[in-house]
Amino acid sequence: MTQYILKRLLSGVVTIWFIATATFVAMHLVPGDPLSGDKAMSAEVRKNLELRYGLDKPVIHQYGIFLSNMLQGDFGISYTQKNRRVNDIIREHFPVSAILGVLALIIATVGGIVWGALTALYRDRWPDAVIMFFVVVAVSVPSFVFAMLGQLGILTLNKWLGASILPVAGWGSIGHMLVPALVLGLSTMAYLTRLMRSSMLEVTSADYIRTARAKGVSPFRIFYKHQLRNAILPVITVLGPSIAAITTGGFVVELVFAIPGLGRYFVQAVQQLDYTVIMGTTVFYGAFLVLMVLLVDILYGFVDPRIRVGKVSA
Amino acid sequence: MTTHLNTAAMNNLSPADFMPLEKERRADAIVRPSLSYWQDAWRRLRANRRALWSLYLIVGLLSFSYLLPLIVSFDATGQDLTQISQAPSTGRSSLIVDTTPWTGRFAKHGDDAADLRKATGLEIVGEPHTESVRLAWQPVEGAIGYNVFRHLLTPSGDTDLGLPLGQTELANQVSFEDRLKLQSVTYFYSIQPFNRSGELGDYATIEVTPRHATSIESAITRGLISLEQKSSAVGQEIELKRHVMGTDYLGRDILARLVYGGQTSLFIGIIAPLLFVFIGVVYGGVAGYMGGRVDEIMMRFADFVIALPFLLFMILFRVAMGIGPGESGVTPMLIALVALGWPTAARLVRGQVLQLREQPFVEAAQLMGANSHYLIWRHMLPNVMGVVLVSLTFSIPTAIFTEAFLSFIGMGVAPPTPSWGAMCNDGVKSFLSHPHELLFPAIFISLTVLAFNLLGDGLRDALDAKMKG
Amino acid sequence: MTDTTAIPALEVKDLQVDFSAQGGKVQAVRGVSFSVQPGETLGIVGESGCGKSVTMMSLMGLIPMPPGRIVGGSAKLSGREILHLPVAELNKIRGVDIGMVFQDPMSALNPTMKIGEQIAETLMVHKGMSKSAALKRAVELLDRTKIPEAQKRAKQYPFEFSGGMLQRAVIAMSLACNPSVLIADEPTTALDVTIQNQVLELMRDIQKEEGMAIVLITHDLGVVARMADKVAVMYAGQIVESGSAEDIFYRSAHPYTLGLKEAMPAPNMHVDERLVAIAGSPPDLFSPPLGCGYCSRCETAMSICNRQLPELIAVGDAHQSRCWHQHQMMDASVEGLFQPNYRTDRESSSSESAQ
Amino acid sequence: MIIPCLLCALASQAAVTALDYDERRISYALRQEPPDLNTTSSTDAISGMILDHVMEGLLSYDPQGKLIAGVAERWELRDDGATFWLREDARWSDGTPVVAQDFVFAWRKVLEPATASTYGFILFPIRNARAVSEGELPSSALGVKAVDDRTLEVSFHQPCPYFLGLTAFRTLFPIKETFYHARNGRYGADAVDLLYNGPFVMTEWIHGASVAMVKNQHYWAKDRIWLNRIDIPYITEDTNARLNLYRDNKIALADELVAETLDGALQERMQVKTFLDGAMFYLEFNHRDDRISRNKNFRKAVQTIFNTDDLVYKVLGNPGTYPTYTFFPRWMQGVDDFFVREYPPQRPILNEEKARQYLETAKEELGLEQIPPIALLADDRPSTQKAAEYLQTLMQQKLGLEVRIDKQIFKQRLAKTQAGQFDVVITAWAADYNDLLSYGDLFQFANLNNRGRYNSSRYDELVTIAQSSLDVEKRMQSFAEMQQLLFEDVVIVPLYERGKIYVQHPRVKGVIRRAIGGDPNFNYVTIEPEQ
Amino acid sequence: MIEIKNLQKRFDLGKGQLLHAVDGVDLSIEENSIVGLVGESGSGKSTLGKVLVGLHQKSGGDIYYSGERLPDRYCSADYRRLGKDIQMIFQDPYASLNPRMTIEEILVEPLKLQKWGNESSRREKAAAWLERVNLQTSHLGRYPHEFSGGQRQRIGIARALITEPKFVVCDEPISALDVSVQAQVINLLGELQETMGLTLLFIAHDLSMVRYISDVMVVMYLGAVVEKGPADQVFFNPQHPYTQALTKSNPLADPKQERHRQHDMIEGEVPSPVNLPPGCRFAGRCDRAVDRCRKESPALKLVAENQWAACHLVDEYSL
Repeated sequence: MTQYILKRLLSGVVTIWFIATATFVAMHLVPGDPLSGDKAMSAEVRKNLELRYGLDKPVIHQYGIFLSNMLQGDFGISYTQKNRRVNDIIREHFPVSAILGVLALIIATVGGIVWGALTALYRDRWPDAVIMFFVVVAVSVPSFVFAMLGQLGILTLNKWLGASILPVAGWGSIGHMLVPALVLGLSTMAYLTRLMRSSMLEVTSADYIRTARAKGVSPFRIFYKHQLRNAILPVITVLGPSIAAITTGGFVVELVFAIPGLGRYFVQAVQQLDYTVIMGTTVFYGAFLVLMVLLVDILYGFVDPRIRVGKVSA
Repeated sequence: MTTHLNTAAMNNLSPADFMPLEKERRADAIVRPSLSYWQDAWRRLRANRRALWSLYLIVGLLSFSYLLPLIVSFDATGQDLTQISQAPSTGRSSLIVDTTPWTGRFAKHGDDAADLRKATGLEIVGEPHTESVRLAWQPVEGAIGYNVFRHLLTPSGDTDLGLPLGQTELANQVSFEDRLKLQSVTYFYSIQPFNRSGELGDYATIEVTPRHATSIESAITRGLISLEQKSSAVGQEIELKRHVMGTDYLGRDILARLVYGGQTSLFIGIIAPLLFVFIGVVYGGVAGYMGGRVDEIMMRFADFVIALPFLLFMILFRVAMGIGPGESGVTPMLIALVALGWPTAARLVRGQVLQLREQPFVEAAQLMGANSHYLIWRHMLPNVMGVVLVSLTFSIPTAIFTEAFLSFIGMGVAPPTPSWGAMCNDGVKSFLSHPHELLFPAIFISLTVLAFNLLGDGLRDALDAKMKG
Repeated sequence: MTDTTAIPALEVKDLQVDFSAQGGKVQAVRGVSFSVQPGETLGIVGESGCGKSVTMMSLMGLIPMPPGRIVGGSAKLSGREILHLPVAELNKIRGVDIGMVFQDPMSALNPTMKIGEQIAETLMVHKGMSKSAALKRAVELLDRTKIPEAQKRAKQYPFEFSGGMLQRAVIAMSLACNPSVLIADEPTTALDVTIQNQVLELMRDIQKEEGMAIVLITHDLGVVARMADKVAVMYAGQIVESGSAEDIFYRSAHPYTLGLKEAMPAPNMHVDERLVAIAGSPPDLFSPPLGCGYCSRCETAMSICNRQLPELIAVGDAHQSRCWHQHQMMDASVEGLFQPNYRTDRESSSSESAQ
Repeated sequence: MIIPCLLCALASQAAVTALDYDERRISYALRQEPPDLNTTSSTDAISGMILDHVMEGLLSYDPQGKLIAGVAERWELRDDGATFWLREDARWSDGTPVVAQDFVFAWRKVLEPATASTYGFILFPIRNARAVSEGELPSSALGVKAVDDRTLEVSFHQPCPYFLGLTAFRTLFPIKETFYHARNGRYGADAVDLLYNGPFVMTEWIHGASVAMVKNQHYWAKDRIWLNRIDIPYITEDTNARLNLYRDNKIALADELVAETLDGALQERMQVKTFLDGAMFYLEFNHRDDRISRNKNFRKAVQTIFNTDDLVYKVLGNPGTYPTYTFFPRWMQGVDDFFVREYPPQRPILNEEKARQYLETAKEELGLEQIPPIALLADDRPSTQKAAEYLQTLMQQKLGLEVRIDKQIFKQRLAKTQAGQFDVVITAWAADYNDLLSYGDLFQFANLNNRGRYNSSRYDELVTIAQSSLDVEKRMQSFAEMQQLLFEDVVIVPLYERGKIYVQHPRVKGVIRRAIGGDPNFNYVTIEPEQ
Repeated sequence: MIEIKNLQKRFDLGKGQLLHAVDGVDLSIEENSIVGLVGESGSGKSTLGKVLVGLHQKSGGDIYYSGERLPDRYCSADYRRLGKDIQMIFQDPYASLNPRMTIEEILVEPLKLQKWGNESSRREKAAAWLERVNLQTSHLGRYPHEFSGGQRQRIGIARALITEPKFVVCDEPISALDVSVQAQVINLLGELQETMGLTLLFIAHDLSMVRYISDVMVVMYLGAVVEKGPADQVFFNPQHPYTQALTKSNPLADPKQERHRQHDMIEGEVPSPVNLPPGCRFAGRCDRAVDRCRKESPALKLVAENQWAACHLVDEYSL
């Protein structure tokens, strides 16, 4: 197991290097210039700025510096947020995205599992139809529409109740997170619901369920003791990519709900051509995702004993 | 447990019944009609009501975007500044008016009185119409100017006069011409005098409902009247073009834009997955078939690409490839989608090929001396196609969403090329006042995504189903 | 060996099971009757798709309904009707009065649950035992099915077991509540011969101790020969012949039974002597034939066979066969035709010589 | 699960409302995180908004936008320089006095090459400023000197009639040297990394999320300040979100709304306001030799069809945005009155036929059969996009020109403009200081911001006059001539004068909206008691 | 005809684990004979078959076909050349036919690949072979899923034999079939073997069937041959303790005999063929094992006429 984790970590490092390089190359293909602003600057000012950001050196040299700084965990200073290090930006804003993402993921996973299990349980009856209808809506409406409708929904609710039950935007309390997380997790929840449904249906016809029934185990116990756990397994395998989808898909929600997450910074950075922030964020997200996928795989190992024990049966 | 032979039928036996039966080898005969895999899949798909409707819907959407403009001509870029952000309607009549700017009214004003009195004598000059509403009023002692407001409701106080349209430019001016996005609804105009020290006087309000009008120039430009009619046309009523789904912020026909936007969105949504699935099939097929080291290296590379944060890189690529003047930006988006999209399909195909490679029928062909080319084309690909088709169907919604998302954050196709995503982006801003500008494109996106998802489900069921027999 | 006066441990009468399929229904079980006494082993033989598993599953309420449907018949467990019982009632029988052993032990066990827990579950559900007590009992059961290091094994997962061990565990599980009937559905098909030998021996030992009735479903005549006291041969959803093991093996009355036996090489045969193959394949039960299901494959079919289904006809003491050849009128009408009862002894004589 | 969450949400929401009369507090939402609060390098409006609340220069503005005394209690402006006498009670937020050396240090810092401040040019009227910024002279050679703690002496290298206005600008705000060095390169990075001398101090700055400012107890004119606290608990670029926050009574002023949201606002009887933010939008032609747009007749053709009224009233539809025919904003002072009233700009006479004639002439002059596609460069801001799409269709319909919109993100648009990769570009300019020169010198050939590279010796002469003359009338005359030249040469086609739309809580009074300096400004805000 | 010398096949499982699927097998197969290969799952019998036809690359040893040493690794030209003579019938009748091809395509394919005849003659031959395996030519246009297991297996046989090979490996061709159908397939194989003069390697786990069909019986255990000899001799008079256990466990369809038979069983199950300990492979399950068995690996020795066994406890047969 340790060996496996080490191997995965190593390949993760290579992956991150690849991401870093790809970002760097993409960044330098981008026409335009992070230094330019509304007001033109004199050649001297420009030279001084280039000196500060190391833009005066040849590209390959810049790449070397970038890599070696990255190894030391330093992504440099932002071009637009002139007083802030990229590390600070990530440190301050990633947790926000992460909390939102985790909450969205919890909503998506719990929701997906519960709804999926319900649809399978009530297969071809009305709860199945109702839930699947919402699933279909959730997968076919763009997230920005949901974000906006979500906010309008809160506003209308507040107006109707004459009190601020939920904040329409901002960050700070659990109340700020609920609706954004729901919006963010919605499509993943829909996806997981569908997955869970088919997984449940598959498990329902499995031999060991028949065995359990033959043992005289009650349907309810079969459901939670045998079906659920085995049906959840395939759901766990897609959690890694789901985390990716959720954490990097938060721009819109962060924008609409005025949440100080990293996603907003990234879009802003791209629009401002803030090289260091773009590279730092991409590499950081890449590393985060690699780690998450690894963690999910390990988690999967814990849930699925066949992998945990790690024996190859011949 | 002995069963007695007591039924009537049994007692009616004749010796002939016990003569040996003519032998025919019916046992091996197959009576059911023969169906190939694809025929069977098609049969199953047709049996799936939802999938079938989705298929019709997709065909419908495709014809909406690609066939419809061949039959009916649409103008997706034509601006009608008299009908901006018009809700869906069935045509309307419009008055042709002359829009020569108004010189206004001036009055000598008494200078610097201690108190500002209430504005009086507010009146409408000429006929109010959507090209201009002309206001005039009595001068107020001490005022050096007047603020002009326009409201949709009866003003309830100083702070509720509505939209500040502006101030009179000259101190002695006692008139105002409003031309700001006028619509044929009831307005409440208020004027409020102010003096040199910035103090405000009481306001006066007047209620007006301008009628719809088209300026003579615009009527000529858009061919509603001919040039010769120019002199006589003013005051005429004309029938304006219908906009079944309303117009957008530049007065462009939303239906036309949906048609052409569909071309963009569906093109990206279908071509990109086609391309990257094709690349994925080739890549995954080669990797899976070669196996060993080559497979390992190729799949490791695919893993790298898959590990790239997708949306982040989409944005990066999109910006990195830039767009030249006038390029619609479809190509960069296509390239970015393909560059990032192929590994999923490649992985899928590789897995299938690896599995197929171990299948006895492939081994059998191998034993006969089939070369790689033959094995791949004759045995692997036909068996992979089902999975590929399903994966393709599910990739299309993703691609359409990605286009919409990029357009939403302003990195989509370049104007005036419409795309559903870009239209959503434009529509979101005015959702509350003109919901149709968001609703229609959003519905089209949703329908497309929905249809492809349901079709994908249906296809998967149809293709996955264990073959009968 | 059988005490006819006693109440049978399991008695099934005229069981009929349908499966609805696209455009109609498949009559999977078409009136099956049998009974088994305590301490007795009934072997049900037949090829795949003949309805032998469906018969047993429908008794336990284990077929999916829909599409499955029990159309008619009755099944009595120690005299009590068990067909059409509500699930809650059925659950008081399943695992308590009837134990089941399935074909593929690997898929029959929950892959994510420890072996011990799976066995203990039965006890906890039915006997209301605490988890620790149930686990302790589970270890004893494993021990009894001769699983070495039962204590340790109980804490392992199915994939850590070999096939033979798994089947022992499944048997241990089915025995947890001392059922009066054990239904074993192809219990050794997935196992190697040496392991099959072990498992069969284990079942026999336990039956000796517990005195339960065993219904053994198999397609392997060898296994039946070894284990069964009574045998029922199924074909196309019906029992075509039933009787004691000796009746079936030495006095086969149905062409199909005979065909099965002759399809297997006798110990003195060599490849240049051809086996007697049964041509063709079983009928599609989507539209079951009017007459005898075996008619189209039968070497000795008569014109009536194609038209009219024969009833089970007693051909000996507790020996019945569903074949027109047993009909009284037959002897009189056609000479020289198939006479099943008289072509029976090749097996026994040849096998004796083989020893 | 839902009920505790709701309770939790309720509890946390109790504190934050749009305004609070008793606590003298208002809330506001920023569009973006303030990027740079270090006055030596800060260039953007968001940072400017914060800085104008927490800092004060030698002079400052009153609610009417007039210059009034700030840290300096009196001053003297001469041809060769200026002297400022600092008030005794000007204090830093740590209680120490603000002294002349603090200005000297700050101004030198701005010009040091290492700072690489893009706004260093604003100090160029000061003697040796340019040489210092280019590293040719040490910063000590800058023509500014602290005669004593309370006297600041500035010398010019040429007369600077608008210098007083500059002293109210954030680049010229003071910095306390000891504090600056103590922050060890983090000056301005966080709330604790700044020393304040303005009406407010920043007490909290959670990046990307919120800013809070409270009244500065050491501010010399703190009695003038009614508000105790300004909360900025939201930062979002999304207009709808800001409007929704206003609707939900969470902020007292929702800024930069778009026209599309106004109908709703009116239906809810919100107080809608507008103000001119000084941004002049215009179509700039590329005057470089390899471009079609170098041809004056081509430019005239465009000028003769463009109707600013249509763009402003129909396409943009933003109340408060004005059609314009000049590059100078309508609110800038001339001699006695507004400049544009004193020198009304010439308006082009719209005439399609004439425009086509111009185009024909242009074709002849250029020796072209057909005008190749025109590259219209524009950034991706919504209003720019609308204008670009409108112009595209307009030029196509009226002149038969094929126009290709080159849509780029802002920075790439800038880079392409700078590199001359365009025929026509939609761009905007806003003033740095309250003088027409801030607009007028843009088309001076030497000006780096003259990205279209318009080259006219007459224009350059006029700029020189405006730069160095102290005679107001003469200056205005030269600006008027510039205005005429811009029209005649069709250097640009003015598009519109941007007005910003916002909704403001009816009980909030005294919010200053202005084009020069930080905006909005709440220094003089009062709240009316609830009725 | 086929000569196998010290054949090795190892699978690298990674982490230093080697699976010895076939470990030093010597075997010669006479022309026109049927060699039966029996053993429990995991004994390496299928692997041996696949190595023989070249579907697995061998890890060591040599295989000679009519005196020609077969290549270690096959390229498609090798397959084409050798496929004419050496063919294989697969175990799973469901997976061995491409579900997307019609029966005709399946049967024509080998001829096409072998470049035999022209289009129409190939089709004729395919039709002829379909009849030869007792199916109707009207079935040529049908797809595999429309056939039953036995029918498919016969199609599989037709495909393997249509090029008229000389040596055919039958990899458990009947184990997935019902008893009634097994006989059809076995009869067909026997018939074709006689008429075509085929040499068969018949791999199965059903002892009775192997004895019935084959001339020579080879018993494998954990990758090695433990006993070989004339089929009847090995079956009725096994020498190796493992073969004895196998025959004893083999159930007979005869109740009397079964009831009276001694069912003394061998304990335990086939151990994992990964990283085998030294000594006799069967020592762990053999109730007669002595110390020597656990240390020394026994070689095959002659134990009766033409009968070889690898056991220390059996005396060598001397003439």
